[in-house]
Amino acid sequence: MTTAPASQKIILNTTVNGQEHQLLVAPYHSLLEALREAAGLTGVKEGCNDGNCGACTVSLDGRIVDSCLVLAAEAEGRQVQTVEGIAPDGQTLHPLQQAFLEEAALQCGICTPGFLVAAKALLDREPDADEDRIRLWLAGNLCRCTGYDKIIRAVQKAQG
Amino acid sequence: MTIIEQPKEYKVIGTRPIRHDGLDKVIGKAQYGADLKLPGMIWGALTRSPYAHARIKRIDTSKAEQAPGVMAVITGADMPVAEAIEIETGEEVTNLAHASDKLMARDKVVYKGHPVAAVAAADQNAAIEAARLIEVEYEVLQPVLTVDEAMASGAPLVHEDYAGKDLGEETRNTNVADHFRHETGDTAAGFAQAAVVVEREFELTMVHQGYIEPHNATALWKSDGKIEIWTSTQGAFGVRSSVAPILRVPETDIRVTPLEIGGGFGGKIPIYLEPVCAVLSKKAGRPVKVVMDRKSVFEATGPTPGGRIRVKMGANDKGDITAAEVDLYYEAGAYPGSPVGAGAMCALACYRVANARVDGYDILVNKPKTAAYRAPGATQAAYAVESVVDEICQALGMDPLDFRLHNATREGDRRADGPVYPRIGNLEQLQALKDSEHYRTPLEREGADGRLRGRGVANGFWFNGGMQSCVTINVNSDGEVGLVEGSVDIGGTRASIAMQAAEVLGLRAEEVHPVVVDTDSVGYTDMTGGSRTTNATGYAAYLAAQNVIAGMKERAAILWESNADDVEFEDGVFSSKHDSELKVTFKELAAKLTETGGPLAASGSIRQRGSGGGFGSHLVDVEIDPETGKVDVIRYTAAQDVGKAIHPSYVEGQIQGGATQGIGWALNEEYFWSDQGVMENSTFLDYRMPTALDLPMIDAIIVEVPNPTHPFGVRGVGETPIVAPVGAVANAIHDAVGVRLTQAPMKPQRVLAAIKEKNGNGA
Amino acid sequence: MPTLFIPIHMRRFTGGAERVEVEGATLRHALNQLAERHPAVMDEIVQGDRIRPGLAAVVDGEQTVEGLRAPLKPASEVHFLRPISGG
Amino acid sequence: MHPFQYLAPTSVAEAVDALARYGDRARALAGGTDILVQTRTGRFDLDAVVDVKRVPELTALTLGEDGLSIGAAVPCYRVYEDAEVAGLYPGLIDAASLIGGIQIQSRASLGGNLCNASPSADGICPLIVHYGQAHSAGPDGRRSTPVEEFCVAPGRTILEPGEFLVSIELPRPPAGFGGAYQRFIPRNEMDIAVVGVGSSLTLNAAGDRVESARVALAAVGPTPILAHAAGDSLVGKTPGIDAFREAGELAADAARPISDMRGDVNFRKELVRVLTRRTLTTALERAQS
Repeated sequence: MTTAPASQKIILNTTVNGQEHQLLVAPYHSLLEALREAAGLTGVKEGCNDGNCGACTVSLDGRIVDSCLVLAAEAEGRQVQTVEGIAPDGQTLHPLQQAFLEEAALQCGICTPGFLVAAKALLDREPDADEDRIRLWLAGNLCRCTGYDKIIRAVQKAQG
Repeated sequence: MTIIEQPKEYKVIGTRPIRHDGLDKVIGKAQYGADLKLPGMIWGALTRSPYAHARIKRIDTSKAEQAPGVMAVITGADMPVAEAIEIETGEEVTNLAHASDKLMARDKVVYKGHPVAAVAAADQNAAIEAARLIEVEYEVLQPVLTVDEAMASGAPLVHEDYAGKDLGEETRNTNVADHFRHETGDTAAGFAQAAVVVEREFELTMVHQGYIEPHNATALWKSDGKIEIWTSTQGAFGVRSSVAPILRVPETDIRVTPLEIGGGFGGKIPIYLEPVCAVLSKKAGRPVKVVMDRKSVFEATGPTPGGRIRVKMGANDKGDITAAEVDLYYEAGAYPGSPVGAGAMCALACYRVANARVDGYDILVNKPKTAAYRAPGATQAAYAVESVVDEICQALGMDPLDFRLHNATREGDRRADGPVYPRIGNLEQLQALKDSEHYRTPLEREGADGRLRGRGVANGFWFNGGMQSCVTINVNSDGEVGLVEGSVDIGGTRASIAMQAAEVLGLRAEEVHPVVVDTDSVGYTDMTGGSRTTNATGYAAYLAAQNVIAGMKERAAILWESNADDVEFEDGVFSSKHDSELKVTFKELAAKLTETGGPLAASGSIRQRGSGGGFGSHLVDVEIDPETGKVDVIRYTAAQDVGKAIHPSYVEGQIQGGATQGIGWALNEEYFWSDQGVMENSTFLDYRMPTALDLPMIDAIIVEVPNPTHPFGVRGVGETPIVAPVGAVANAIHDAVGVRLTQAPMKPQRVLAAIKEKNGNGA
Repeated sequence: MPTLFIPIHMRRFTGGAERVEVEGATLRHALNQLAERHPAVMDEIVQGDRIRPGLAAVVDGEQTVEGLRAPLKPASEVHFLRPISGG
Repeated sequence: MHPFQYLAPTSVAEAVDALARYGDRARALAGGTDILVQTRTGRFDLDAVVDVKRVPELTALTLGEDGLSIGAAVPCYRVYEDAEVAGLYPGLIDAASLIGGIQIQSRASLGGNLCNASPSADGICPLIVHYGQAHSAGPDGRRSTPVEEFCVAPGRTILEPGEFLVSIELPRPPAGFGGAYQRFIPRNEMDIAVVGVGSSLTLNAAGDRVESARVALAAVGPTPILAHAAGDSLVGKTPGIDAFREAGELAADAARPISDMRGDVNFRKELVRVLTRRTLTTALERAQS
């Protein structure tokens, strides 16, 4: 059990987008701060810092979470996936990313990473989710630009 | 400016290419303001007033200065004193003293969340913790919280020394910053001709733009006196022209780099953090970044006003509107400048009203200074006017779209505020809504479990700006081009501007590479806002592309040892008028620039006129739980004249997004104030913007009545779609349950209370 | 002759006149004509070499981009309104 | 926020030690969806956060002969994704599947919801109407408390310094039992209950009489309220709309709401009537199926 003082940083060993990372973080840092500041993964966005907008959505051991509501230290030994890790490789986009582009499912784009991570988690589990199910699953992600119409259509397009 | 004849068919315009910046945004590589990291960068945090109205007696920064990691602490005393003069930023007038005071209070705080001090420290948390250590002694004053309170005699004054204006006369000791009037015809005579007169009063509360990205800024005050600013803004040049006089440095010494912006809707036109970061940076000798928290975004950036609106309208039995009077009392916030001026001009803009009077009041209250929010001021007015129009339709037994078509303004009509309309598409878009499948499909009146359904329509107008833009196009040797622009891309304008250049150049959209640059790297460009960017910056791109073609013709002439007048350009090919053998494609010629005189770059700049305005009418079906008052939107269609849709997907997106913000405004969004002027719901949890689960698909009907002042007919699109929704929802609620909601938001508690009152069992 | 529409809040400087017809091929000429008749109103409209901040000159339904140099036609209408920018 | 350290004990004893060491300057961390926000907004300053998720007992979800034991840190999704649990405790699932959005449900636990002791908590009323018991451990050992007695004020529970919630136990529902939870929110997701009502009833073998019933109310008092009179009024009656309306009136009498940004007193009382009737209707359907 760690007993270092709060001011002392800790080393966090975690796997992010398939790569092992050792990150220097404060014990009070959120996973969001660790990913953005220590790992440089600024695709993870901060919109509210209290779990109500979903912009910081990442996948933690396969479940989507608001990374602002997870302490970095909790990710010790776990698997984190961010928007930067969604594409299967450096060359190809994930069908969701491609569909978001084709369907104009983003305007300002700040919510897009969170939506992509959340939508991917849904399609991984429920490839045939219907519109109601998609809307429910994405209700934890706020978008202020699109009215969601094109986002929903993009997810449906990615379902094939 | 000459009006350019329209090509019959477009190759690029009207298609739906993938936006140029899209890839970076779906892989998480796009750099937004908060993503910036600089060598030596430290973090700032602000100390804000817990009171809406208080005099600052004393500020003690000593504990903060000694806190771990702290490198600079500033208060209002460290900020330069700005001159009390008015400047134009874009087309808004800013009083510098007010703009400066809003950033950092000196003597008095005038809204909850008003900054009183700032700290820079090694990391963000250290800065936040140090900011908590600043001790401020306040003499708490009674806040002024509503337009009625503000206008009451003996009301506390938000600014003791402010001189207001009442129909041009200077007034003292008042919270009414301005009162003005538009008048045409004789309303008394008009009402005398009316068979039906409806008079209602409406009340609204402030609502916020609700962009997901909080405000942020990073500044570096360099040792040579120059200042670098990186920020999420709708207009980098506007930031420069605001920051310079506030910091009292020459504009030339400031370079503003706009980073990607996570939504604005008008709220990221004003500045909040940049001068504070700069002063912190000067003191700390390092770049300083501040990212606002969500609570501060709500409490201390610019929402759109609440207030009170009175509408009286009469119509004769043929369905002609005979007279209308509108009184608009808008909250300015803690400094003058609500959008009541625009509200007054939009209020009756959809209708031919020969006898009209509109009075506008700009009223100071101890709340955050309002800022533009998508068609600023128009939605409030339209909610009131469209509700009254709905009642007149019912009294006359007329179809609500027929009535609106019958009275619709068209080319040559005079608005209540005076000017005569040029070619507009009001009739066409109303007709499109009437022809929609949605309108032609009768509504099933009952939903599941006893829920009741209703249908409402409303119309809306917004001016759509022109303003100033500059674009430079650089021809690359491979025949593709770089397009340098100053218009921040908030929703796909890189694409819509590049497409206009591509159309002229005979290139594919993908062969034009747009880049948004800093204020030193492109000519002056006004903010992305006012639905102006695809119109004006698109026009600048069009002109730049024309100049590129002219330059390329000269190169072809050099190549052929002839004269540029002998060269023509069509479908991407330059050819000689005299020798049919001489042809060279744009790409081939681009490869020969070196041998025909060197690099080719050309600029286009414009101060574009307005667009004649955009009209959009909305149709909504709602379903109401009569036991709880909850309203669900179950079907929605919006029609709008956009002039010309350059990239139809993003035009639809603007309409869908605007409608959604309007739905949120109609149903649940509000600033909920304590009696001391504290916003009690300053989180996304309690501010209640619509989620994906709160909406149906939104059908957007694009109507194209070309704007004669734009080469491709663009009118602009972004603002109009927020004007109609609140009125449309109110009318649908009335249709469903027979109650007229005169307070927005029409939240369940209000709907239920109205239903109960109607049924005679109100509590 | 072009017609200048006087906003209500400026009419105390024009003796209550709502519309003033003046000669002038540009807005500046027209305003100079207006000033001969109603000198006090100029300060409300013009500041230095330009239209006063916070005011927009609208000629024939279009906000002018040339300011005082805006060309006027014989039948032109000029209104002085609040500038609109938007969000 | 005030800097705190992160402790991750792996046994109940270690957790008790850690929490006791810091007293009210420490909090147990389960899903983090409340306490991290509260530390950021300055509601309290902590010196230590004690992550209890490495204590096996706290993450165990066990369905046995006697009933269901939900470790205090078991996230909502594990509850509603367990088909057997979902079949037996649909009233609990109503709540577990509407707390926050999907992201929150990956983290938030019913135990955390209980310990946060918000008057508007969605998770507490269903536990009450399922006759839940809260098991806690502390420096003085372990104890068990009926859930309806666990919260004492907004944000305050019976837990003493150093004490924390280990698990919640719900007895196995008897035949003829049905439970339901509904809340009213202005949006359709991501919202705080304006009013929440949990109801349960147990029918006799013939299915025509109510043998026992409970109605619990959220967001209409400083703590969740077990509306005894409302539940008791149903006992011995034929279940149906008339009896449910009467229970709704009694529930409204028991409600002591305040007027705030989420709703005023009259609105909330009316919602108690409506939701009591609706949840009892659903509970009856479930009891009969």
